[in-house]
Amino acid sequence: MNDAQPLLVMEGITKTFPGVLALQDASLHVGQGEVHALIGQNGAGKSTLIKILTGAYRRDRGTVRLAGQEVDFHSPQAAQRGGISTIYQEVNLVGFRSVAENVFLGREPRRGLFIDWRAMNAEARRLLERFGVRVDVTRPLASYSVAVQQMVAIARAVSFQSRLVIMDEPTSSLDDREVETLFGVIRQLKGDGVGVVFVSHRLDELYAVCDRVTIMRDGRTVDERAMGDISKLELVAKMLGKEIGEVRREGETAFERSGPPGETLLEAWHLRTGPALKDASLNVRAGEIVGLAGLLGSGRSETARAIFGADDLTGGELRVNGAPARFRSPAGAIARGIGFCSEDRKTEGIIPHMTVRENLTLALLPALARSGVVDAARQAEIVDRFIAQLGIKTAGPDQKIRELSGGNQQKVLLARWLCLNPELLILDEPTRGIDVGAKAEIQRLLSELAREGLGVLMISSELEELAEGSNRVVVLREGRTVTELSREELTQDRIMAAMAQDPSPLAVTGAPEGGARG
Amino acid sequence: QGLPKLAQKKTYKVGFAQTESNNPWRLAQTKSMQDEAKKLGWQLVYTDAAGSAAKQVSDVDSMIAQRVDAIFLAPREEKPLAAAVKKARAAGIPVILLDRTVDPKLAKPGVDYVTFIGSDFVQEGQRAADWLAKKTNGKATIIELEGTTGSSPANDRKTGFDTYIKKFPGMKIVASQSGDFARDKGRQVMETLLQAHPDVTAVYAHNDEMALGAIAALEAAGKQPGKDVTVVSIDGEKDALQAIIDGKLGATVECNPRFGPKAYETLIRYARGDKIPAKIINPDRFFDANNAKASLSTSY
Amino acid sequence: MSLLNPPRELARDRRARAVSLLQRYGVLVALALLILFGALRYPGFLSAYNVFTVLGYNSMFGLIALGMTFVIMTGGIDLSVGSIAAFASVIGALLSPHGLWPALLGAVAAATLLGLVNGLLIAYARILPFITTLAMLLAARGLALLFANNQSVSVDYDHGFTALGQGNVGGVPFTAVLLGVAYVLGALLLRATPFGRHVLAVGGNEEAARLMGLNVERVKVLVYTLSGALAGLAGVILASQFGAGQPTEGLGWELTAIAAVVVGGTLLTGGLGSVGSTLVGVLLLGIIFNILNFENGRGTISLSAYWQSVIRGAFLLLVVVLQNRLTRRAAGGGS
Amino acid sequence: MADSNAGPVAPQAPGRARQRAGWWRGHTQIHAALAALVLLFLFNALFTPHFLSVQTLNVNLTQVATTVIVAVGMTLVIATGGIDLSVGALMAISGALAPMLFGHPPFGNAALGVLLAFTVPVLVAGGFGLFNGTLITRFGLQPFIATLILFIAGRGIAQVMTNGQLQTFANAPFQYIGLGRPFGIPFQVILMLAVVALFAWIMARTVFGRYVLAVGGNEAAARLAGVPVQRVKLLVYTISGLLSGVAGLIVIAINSSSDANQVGLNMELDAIAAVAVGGTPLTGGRATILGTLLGALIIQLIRFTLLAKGVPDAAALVVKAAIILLAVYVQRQQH
Ligand SMILES: Nc1ncnc2c1ncn2[C@@H]1O[C@H](COP(=O)(O)OP(=O)(O)OP(=O)(O)O)[C@@H](O)[C@H]1O
Ligand SMILES: Nc1ncnc2c1ncn2[C@@H]1O[C@H](COP(=O)(O)OP(=O)(O)OP(=O)(O)O)[C@@H](O)[C@H]1O
Ligand SMILES: O[C@@H]1[C@@H](O)[C@H](O)OC[C@H]1O
Ligand SMILES: [Mg+2]
Ligand SMILES: [Mg+2]
Repeated sequence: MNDAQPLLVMEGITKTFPGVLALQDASLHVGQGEVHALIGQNGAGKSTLIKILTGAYRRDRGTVRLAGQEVDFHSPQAAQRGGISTIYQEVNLVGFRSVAENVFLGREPRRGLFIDWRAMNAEARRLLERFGVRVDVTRPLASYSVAVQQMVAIARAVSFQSRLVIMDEPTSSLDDREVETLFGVIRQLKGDGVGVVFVSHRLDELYAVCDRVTIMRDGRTVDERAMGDISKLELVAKMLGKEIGEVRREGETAFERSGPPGETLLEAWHLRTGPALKDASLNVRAGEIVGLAGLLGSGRSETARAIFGADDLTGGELRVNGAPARFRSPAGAIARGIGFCSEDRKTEGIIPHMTVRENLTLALLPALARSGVVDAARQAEIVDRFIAQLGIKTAGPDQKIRELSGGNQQKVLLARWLCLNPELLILDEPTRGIDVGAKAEIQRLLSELAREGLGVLMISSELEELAEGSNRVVVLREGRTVTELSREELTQDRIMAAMAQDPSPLAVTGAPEGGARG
Repeated sequence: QGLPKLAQKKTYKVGFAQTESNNPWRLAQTKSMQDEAKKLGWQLVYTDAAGSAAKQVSDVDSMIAQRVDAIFLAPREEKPLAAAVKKARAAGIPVILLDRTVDPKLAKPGVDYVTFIGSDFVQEGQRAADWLAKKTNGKATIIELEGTTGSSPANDRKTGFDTYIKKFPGMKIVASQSGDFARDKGRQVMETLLQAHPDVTAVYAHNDEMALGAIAALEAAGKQPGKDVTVVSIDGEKDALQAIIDGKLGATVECNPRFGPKAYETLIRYARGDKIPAKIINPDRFFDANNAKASLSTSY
Repeated sequence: MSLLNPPRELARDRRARAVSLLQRYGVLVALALLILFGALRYPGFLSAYNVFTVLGYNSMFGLIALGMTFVIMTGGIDLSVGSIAAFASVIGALLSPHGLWPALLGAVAAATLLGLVNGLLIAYARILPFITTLAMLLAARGLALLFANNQSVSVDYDHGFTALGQGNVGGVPFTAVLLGVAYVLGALLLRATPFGRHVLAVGGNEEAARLMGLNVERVKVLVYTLSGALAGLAGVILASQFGAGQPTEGLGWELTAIAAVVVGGTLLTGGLGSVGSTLVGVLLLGIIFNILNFENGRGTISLSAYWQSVIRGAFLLLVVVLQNRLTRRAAGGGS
Repeated sequence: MADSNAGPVAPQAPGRARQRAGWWRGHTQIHAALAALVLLFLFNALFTPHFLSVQTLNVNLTQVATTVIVAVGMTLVIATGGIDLSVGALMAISGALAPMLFGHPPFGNAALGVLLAFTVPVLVAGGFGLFNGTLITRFGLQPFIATLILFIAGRGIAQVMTNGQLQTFANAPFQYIGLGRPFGIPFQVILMLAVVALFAWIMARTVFGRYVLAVGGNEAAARLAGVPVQRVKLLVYTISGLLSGVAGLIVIAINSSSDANQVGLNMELDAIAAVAVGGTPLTGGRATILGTLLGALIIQLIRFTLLAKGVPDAAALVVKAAIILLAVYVQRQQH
């Protein structure tokens, strides 16, 4: 690297939250034009370190130098003005506002006192083209998929012409091709001498774009290396704090194929809920893991939601254990032994102000209660067991779930369903944003449960996970099941092929200029 | 230019702009206006300002827009309603004020409006004070329960009473708080003031409702209204007279809400061209133990 | 390379556009129908006199509702507007001997100050808007009574103060003109200036707005200050129109304003809304009073104040339920 | 299955211990409220003559009882992220109904009349609460507006029923609810404490209590976790209605008269203020019944102090506002 003058130097950063020592003397060095990987288990402190850099949190101790000068940003604005732009872990945009507004919020192009809508929309359109995103920039952002939203966030961050761009798990909701586009952009940035901090739990991605890596564990920086000088195996070992020997061979997922499946738990025929889901059919048998594949927006989530009774069916039929079923609400599905873990942890998963205990047992409550009164002892016992079993990193069952790291929140939500002993578990992106260690645990857990007879329907954007973990994979395209791949045909390429076949691109007709809804 | 003329007809379309309908007094006033109109076979445009002077002005506006022959106005406030009076006159519609008047600096009887019919709130306060002074031989520790803060009956009844008792060194007001002309509020305020001033010997309430509330409070505190504490108030509603009969309320100054007959009669005389006095003060009675029983049937 | 945009986008699009039109103009249609009803049923209803006096009276609510619209679009609420208006009317009356402008500016400034206090407490002391402005509702009322020493304060008629509330240009009362101007500016502010967009962004997703580098606190302080200022203006009109500063006036105005804003289709949760339809909402709710008065004038029935409030409640129910049907279909699906 | 792959089963004691620890951590806000209350109490003990007397205690407790009972329902509503502006109006309705029942008992059976007077009005109020809930769940109205409708129309309904007339009465068995003094303790105070205890327990121990918080904390997530969101909402508004009904009975019992114009006037504000001062954030997802009790007591003591000290109405308003803000500010730290 051309470290004539390191771009960013963070030293001795310490941060405590009530009851949690999030960062302890952590450090981070990034050179100009360097793409720097930041990795660590869930809860290692990555996001916290980033939020301290961008002024979203105040640090307790430590120094931050940007291009030589000591800086101390009091707010995200300050950091932005200081030349740091950030893509936060949770997509953080304003859904009601138009795509263009979301790109330019806070620095709208003006003519005199007034916003220059024409310029703003044109500029936004141009910017997004760079990412192969062709959308009506005057439409509310919320009407686009998580993927589009993520790309908008990235475009916004990049468009600041900053010296340092921070990406906290930008790829967790992108598919491979989108990831490739992103990498293209990152390389451009690199070329322009911009520094990039890149957080991801997908190791291959790190090797693909990063020059150096900083490894964190339990709030400490445990190592910093050139990406080339460290093997995946060593990397994982370091972030888990284990001996290399203990770490399983790289590249392999933790699934262990289960035995012959049992009788059919679920049959779905020609499900339709609206434009997003037109005709999906699939079935899941006891003891098997069925993968659900498709591009973003292909309707996987809608399929899951339809089965679970979260969206109303406008067509098609469901059979549970052979008997026809129609769920007007999730409660109905739960009563029939079905569980569902949404892809959107923040808005559809956690109850932020409730404790880990209450979040974990929320769905179990009726079973935990005697005539409406909760059996606290049993509750505590179950909670303790699952915290131990899934290795949830928390100060205790009474910690508010919003204070947990992204990955640990995800584990609590998994536990919410596992503690029900469901017959069928529907998981939408279950390992999204989960570190390799935890991911392996979860995958192992799933196959174990499957072997004990649990049926699993698993949505995942990670083809490897699907290929390795599923007994069968059902493929969706534009709201329709297009094919089903059996055990034998299961390879990443074939899934990809089935998913992507002639993806008909369509540009959305441009809307009236300045068409922002007031 | 003087008052708008009013043609002589056998029936009129008149407006009655009421201030509020949240106490027995107002209800009695409205009822009297409506009943009398029915009796005469007149058409009455009734509006209720729900306690807002501003709305009352716009109510009058809507009467003007409907071209009523005349407007009876029970103004909520002296000053804001002068505006309404002027608008009506400009539109050539005669106005008669009921119960409360408007600021004489802004609108004059005989010029801007025909006349004011009602009671003299200041005088009511004085009459209450006078009775209390006599009853207690000029020695009393008094709690005053004020009407709705800022309303003219509250202000005037306070002035009338307070200035009058200044003549008596032995009479002092130890606490004066608003009970909003309401029984419940009056009770609560009284309960509290009783704790701070257990030595109170007299209560002056700006209307009967609060007086009745105060009586409840006194009894709850183990005092005997009428014996340990003398209560005097204003309005003369039925419940109050009953309380006098029961020996709990000392006296109440009548503030007669039955405006109907006098109001319409005045309008007829005005149309006929008779000379109308600037002020028509109701001959308000005074109720105490001597006449309460006899007057019960005729009170509202 | 295509990033989704599945066909559904287009489908959603057309429906959304259609519905959002219906939604924008649904209230307008309702208003038109109500006016038509009145015009056909009551002589004098459309008379210049009635139209202008109704506008004049409702200009106060209009101004307050305008400020409330901005507050609500940030996801907040301002319960103090009624008291602040009363307070401003008192200050205006007290200053009226110095002429219209000194009184106007003085009173509005005083009200703006109270609005500023609201804003600072909400943005920096982080006390919830509901509580902050609930406290200000009490405090401003108290101040009004203190300054007025418990009585309404007569205004000075000789130095032009009453021109604002009682004057007119070619029959059209100043107050009505003022209202129109205020709403045009308001609409511009919301649609065409960064501030307006930031207001909506803060209401749409406060955390995101902050992380995206908006000065959320500043935006909040500004909207409550604006709301205070407009309430102040309404107060001055109150004093100037009715010739008195009235410390006890303005009870429940905040609810009227909030109802108008919601009837106009602005989300109480913030982030979405329009200024124009608030004005429609104000007139819709205002004209109901007028109609009830006229109904009583027909002599067939005489609705007591009690029946009137029942009817107003039922009417509000009707409008918001319809409004809500539309709004919800418009927002339909969009996550 | 989950049992078969059971990890180390934690002994139960620590579980409970942690729960208690959690309770304390979870309820820091009531410590603040408690402190504020103690301060007010000491102040009065020192500077208000005759303050330390059973009499004074009784007066304050009896006066605060209705506010507390209503505020408990309000706390549940607010915990689901809602608000109920209709409580005062519902008190008026229940208050208007009762005398009609014991006034003209069916079959001239007085006992039956009283029995009905205790039940029917409360159920009717609960029914209106259910109506609020339905507007919110079925029609998707925002709680503020949904309950604003009955805030406007509800009192009108009560006034229409009574034609606005005061109903005065003397009926010992019925008035026991307001005047009874078992063991010298005012009955409504016992009722108040019972209600507080019951709902504090419900919130702390029952599934319903957790559901209420879950709905207020993240409705979408709660629904996906199988929480019957709609039913929970319907229930809290119904409860709020029922408790308002009870409060209405108490008020008229104390006054031996029912005045539809006055019963429950401004109760919504008192109740909401009590909830907020008690440390329940109006944003939903969190709640403390005990805090609400303390909050109501604080406000009551403020009112008492100001009156006893003869602070004029106007100034009192300002002081009250300041103290409410202060109390809320002290607690907002722990969010
Ligand atoms: N606001 C907060 N309050 C209390 N504790 C917090 C808060 N935010 C983070 N923490 C704690 O700090 C630690 C680091 O969290 P952080 O989000 O930085 O982890 P991370 O490395 O980003 O994990 P992930 O890969 O899952 O995103 C975790 O133990 C988390 O529980
Ligand atoms: N056009 C759209 N309008 C509204 N929401 C959309 C749209 N497209 C996608 N979404 C949302 O974005 C997410 C991705 O779309 P969808 O779920 O239909 O496809 P998917 O295959 O499930 O993708 P994902 O991997 O995100 O689950 C979902 O939450 C979906 O509700
Ligand atoms: O007591 C009466 C009061 O309630 C009414 O508002 O004005 C006249 C008074 O006599
Ligand atoms: Mg993170
Ligand atoms: Mg999905």
